[in-house]
Amino acid sequence: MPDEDSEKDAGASAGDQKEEETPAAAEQPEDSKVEQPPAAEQKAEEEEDARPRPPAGGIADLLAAAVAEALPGVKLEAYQGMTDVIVEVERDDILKVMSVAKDDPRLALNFLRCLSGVDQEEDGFEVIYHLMSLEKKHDVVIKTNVARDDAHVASVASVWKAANWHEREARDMFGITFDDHPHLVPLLLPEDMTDHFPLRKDNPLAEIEEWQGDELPEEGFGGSKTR
Amino acid sequence: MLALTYDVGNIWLDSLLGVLALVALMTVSALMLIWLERKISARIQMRLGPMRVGPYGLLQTAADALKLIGKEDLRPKTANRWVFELAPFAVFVPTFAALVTIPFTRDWAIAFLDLGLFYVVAVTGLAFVGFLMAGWASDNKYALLGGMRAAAQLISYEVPMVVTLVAVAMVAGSLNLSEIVLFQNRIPLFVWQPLGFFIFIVAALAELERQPFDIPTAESEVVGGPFIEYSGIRWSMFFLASYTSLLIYSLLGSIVFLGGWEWPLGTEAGLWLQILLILVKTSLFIAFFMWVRFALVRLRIDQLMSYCWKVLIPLAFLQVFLNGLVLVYGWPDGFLLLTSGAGLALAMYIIYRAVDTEPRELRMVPARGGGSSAQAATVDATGSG
Amino acid sequence: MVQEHELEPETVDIGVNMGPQHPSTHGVFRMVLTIDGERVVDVEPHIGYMHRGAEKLSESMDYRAAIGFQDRTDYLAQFMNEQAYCMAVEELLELEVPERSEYIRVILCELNRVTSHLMFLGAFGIDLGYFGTSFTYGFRERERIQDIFEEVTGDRLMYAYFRPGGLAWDVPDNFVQMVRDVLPHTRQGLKDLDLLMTQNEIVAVRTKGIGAMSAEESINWGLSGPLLRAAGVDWDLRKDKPYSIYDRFDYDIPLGSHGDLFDRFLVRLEEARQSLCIVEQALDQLPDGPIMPEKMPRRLRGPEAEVYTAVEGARGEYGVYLVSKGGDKPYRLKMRSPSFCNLSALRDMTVGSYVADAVAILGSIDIVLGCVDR
Amino acid sequence: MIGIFKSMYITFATMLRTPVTIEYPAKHRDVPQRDRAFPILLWDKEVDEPFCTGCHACERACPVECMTVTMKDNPLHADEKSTRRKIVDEFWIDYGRCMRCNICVEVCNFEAIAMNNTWAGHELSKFDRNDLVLDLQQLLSQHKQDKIDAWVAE
Repeated sequence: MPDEDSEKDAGASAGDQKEEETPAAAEQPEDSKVEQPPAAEQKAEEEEDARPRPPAGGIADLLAAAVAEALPGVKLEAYQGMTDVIVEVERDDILKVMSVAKDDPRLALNFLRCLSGVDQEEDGFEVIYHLMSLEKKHDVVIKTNVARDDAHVASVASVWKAANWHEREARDMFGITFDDHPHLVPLLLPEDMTDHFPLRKDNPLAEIEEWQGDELPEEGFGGSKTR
Repeated sequence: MLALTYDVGNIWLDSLLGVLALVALMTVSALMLIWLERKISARIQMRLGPMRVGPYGLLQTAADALKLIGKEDLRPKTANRWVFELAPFAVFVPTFAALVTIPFTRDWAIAFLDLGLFYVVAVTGLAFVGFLMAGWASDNKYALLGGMRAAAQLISYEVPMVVTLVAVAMVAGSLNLSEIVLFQNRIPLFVWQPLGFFIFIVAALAELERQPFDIPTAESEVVGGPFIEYSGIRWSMFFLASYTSLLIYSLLGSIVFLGGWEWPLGTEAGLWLQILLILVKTSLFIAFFMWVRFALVRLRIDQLMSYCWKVLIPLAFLQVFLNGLVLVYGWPDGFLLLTSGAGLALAMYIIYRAVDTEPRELRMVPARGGGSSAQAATVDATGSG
Repeated sequence: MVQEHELEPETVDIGVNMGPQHPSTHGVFRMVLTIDGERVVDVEPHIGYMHRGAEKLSESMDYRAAIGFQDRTDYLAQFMNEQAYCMAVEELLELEVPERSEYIRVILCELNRVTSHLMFLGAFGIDLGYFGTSFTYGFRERERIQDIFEEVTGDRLMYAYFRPGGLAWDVPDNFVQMVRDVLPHTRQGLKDLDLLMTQNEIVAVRTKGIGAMSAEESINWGLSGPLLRAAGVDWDLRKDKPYSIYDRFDYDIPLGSHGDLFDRFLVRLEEARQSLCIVEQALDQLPDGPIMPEKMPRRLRGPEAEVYTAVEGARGEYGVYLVSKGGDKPYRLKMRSPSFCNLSALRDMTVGSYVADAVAILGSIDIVLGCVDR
Repeated sequence: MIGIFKSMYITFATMLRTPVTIEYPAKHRDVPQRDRAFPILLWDKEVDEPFCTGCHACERACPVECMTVTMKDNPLHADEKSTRRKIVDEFWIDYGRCMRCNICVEVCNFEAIAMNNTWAGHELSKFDRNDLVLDLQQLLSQHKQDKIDAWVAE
């Protein structure tokens, strides 16, 4: 997401951004008040179309406030995505932020919908947590970026047990190591397949022809020709 | 007392002929029973069942039997060879042996034993050894589990079965199956002993390892249990034994509780009527057993055991006790009917109480749409839903 | 005198490999049970036998072509998967779905929920020990509904009918009547299953209090769908985060109280009934009109963005996380499959119960291995 | 016990209903017109040539890459019998790989491809999976011989 938005930023002039900010602020006057961390306001203005969307910053501000209270010094970067509010968190803070997100009564993000890895090629990997609160009925996307050569991130399986298998899957597919995971062994891949990560972008799809098709062995498939 | 209709003269020859007749009967009846079971299950499930081989698929099981005989006789490499290969016989022989003393009509049985009832119970009770052998020797964990379950279940349910049959024998005053039948020429015993009848049916279901007691062979848990590693002819021997014991228990039930070939036609009924009677009664039992198989789910092993030891055995002893009271004090049979009926009601009540039958109410959270066009339609839609 | 501990028999826990070829693992799923007699001491689920890399494959083909893979994840609730995926693409491309398409989608999705639940009810009976009876009762009605699906989409299982923006083609003229004709049959089938199982004492002893999971645990484990609702959590995406046109219908969401197998059974039975209600309402309101938006681009090109859309599938929240970097292919497609998340809680539900219960608990999760492994 | 009796009752009641199954290979239920078996090519009877021009649209759109198409100049066009300048030369579809998603039909600009909607398209068991790779003549044969009433959406 940051890349996508930054590209648009480059295209848009600073004046455009200012203009866009005003209607958002007009819609929610209280948002601008609560916006304490400087990181949060940076990208909150980036709604570029008129489609109805969740109020920019609503949940992000709550999260920022809660994090600012519980964990001073932790930086968050929040902006409005296409369907969700996206909050970027430093890799080392992820476990702390997650604990706050779950335990803080204002947030009560008690449901981990989805945990996925994304290979951003030269920008390393992203680990994306889709959180939701069943009580408050709000949701937020938390992202963290891990470097390609140091693909480590703290496991959140102690916060949500649901993360257990999701993390194992992300480990299978991207080779991201989740530290302190209770049982980080391959889940979907064979038990010994710990050096090959299929969903990485540098792992291209095999041409189907190569493994099936014209080069089928004449014998061995029990075909009528062999009988 | 040896009474055979075909009196060749030589006792050995007679017996041989009788046994051969039995083998033929057993095989044919097993084939027919399998066909019947498939048909009944098909109808219960609104299917057609076997339709291809022969009219209405009558020869389907014969074709299956041929296929099974032709199949390779597989034995796992790590199985204990002798035990593995003998186990089908250990199941098959006792079952077959029990058939010897069952009187099909007044004059027709291989051997009219004075201890007929005792003999049948004793011999069929041996079958569990075969299951245990099969389960242990297959060197398969499912088979082991199944064998253990079979042993536990068969031994446990042998007890209420025997005790109810003892209650019957007390009243009839004999262990000879023919005399038990003669005793019932006016009123069959299930009228006087509904509780005993109920226990007999339940115990027979358990002994037959049919639903709801098919725990040893449970398809969805231990995948056939002791038979899992068997194939071809050995497997079909287990199958044959299982259907033969279905026949035996049905015959036993109709003889002991339904008055065999006597009731309601009395002692003077002709041979064909006798055959018809016993056939009808046995068929009733068989149909019931098959029906139950497709109507009920399986119990769990611990529930099965506690049901046996905590419910069935005390009630079986209650039946014996009631019979004893009637015999000792000479009370009228009506008393027996009443008390035994009360015992049956008690059994039902225990089942009712033991199970959490309280209906669960679901909490319904309404999700009401606000669409204006929806209003008209929703009223009757939710009403009919 | 013999010491007491000498009388204790020496017991060994044995490990039993249940699956991948086992009749009650609902596909190619393996669980290694460590059992002490009949008690389950430990469970280690092994999945991945059916991993076909749908996510990776989808990255290499355009948005329309990947629909086929959505059918093959949860192959018992295919329309919901297509719905989630198409919604994701629609969000990304900002396509407006025409009314008629939305209604048809809802009708098909809800019928699909019924078929899926019928399948569950039947298969659950088999896990408990029915010799096929409950299965055929469920299948009997499921087939009728699938006949409709076949009439509409052309296929009985892999529909590939929804398209980003609408539907592949319009439903046949007699669609409404066809569905209306089937509804009484489905009700009858549900009633049969109800009669067959709900009050049966043996079903009661086998299911009540078994595999129970509390509401907090369920949420923590990320369970969704009927499992979550059986635990008493009032959460249904159709109601709480309305997507498509679900805010136009009146229906009830059944909630259990104990979270055990019996509640899961009841909740699904009732959910199927409620789905039929939604279908009836949707049929009444079904408008005429186009099925695809006016300005439908021939080639779908997404902006550089990411979307997460979720639908209330038959097994729970089926989410699609779609990252686009521009171009006509997804950059990353992650499917949040309900079976996967629900199955992860298997160990917590199973440990301490009997072997027979382990089978029933697995059945109650109602997994689809295509959905677990993707 | 009531529940058990209810189970017994409902099984007995269903026993009296008529079966719902049919003897499949002996009897076939009708397949709907939009039934999708495997893709086949259509034959333009007016010009007596395939509709397909070999434009590769379906080949490129196919998610599972089960199609191989080549194109050639249309000899009939030179004779001015046909409006098609190019025509399909060779066409293979690997039915073993096809996932019947209907996308080839949708992307086709010439309505030259359709899904087989007869039972013949479903009952395709072969001993050799190479037999499932159909060439142009096999793909055209069904429509050429009027064995099929093809349904092309839109």
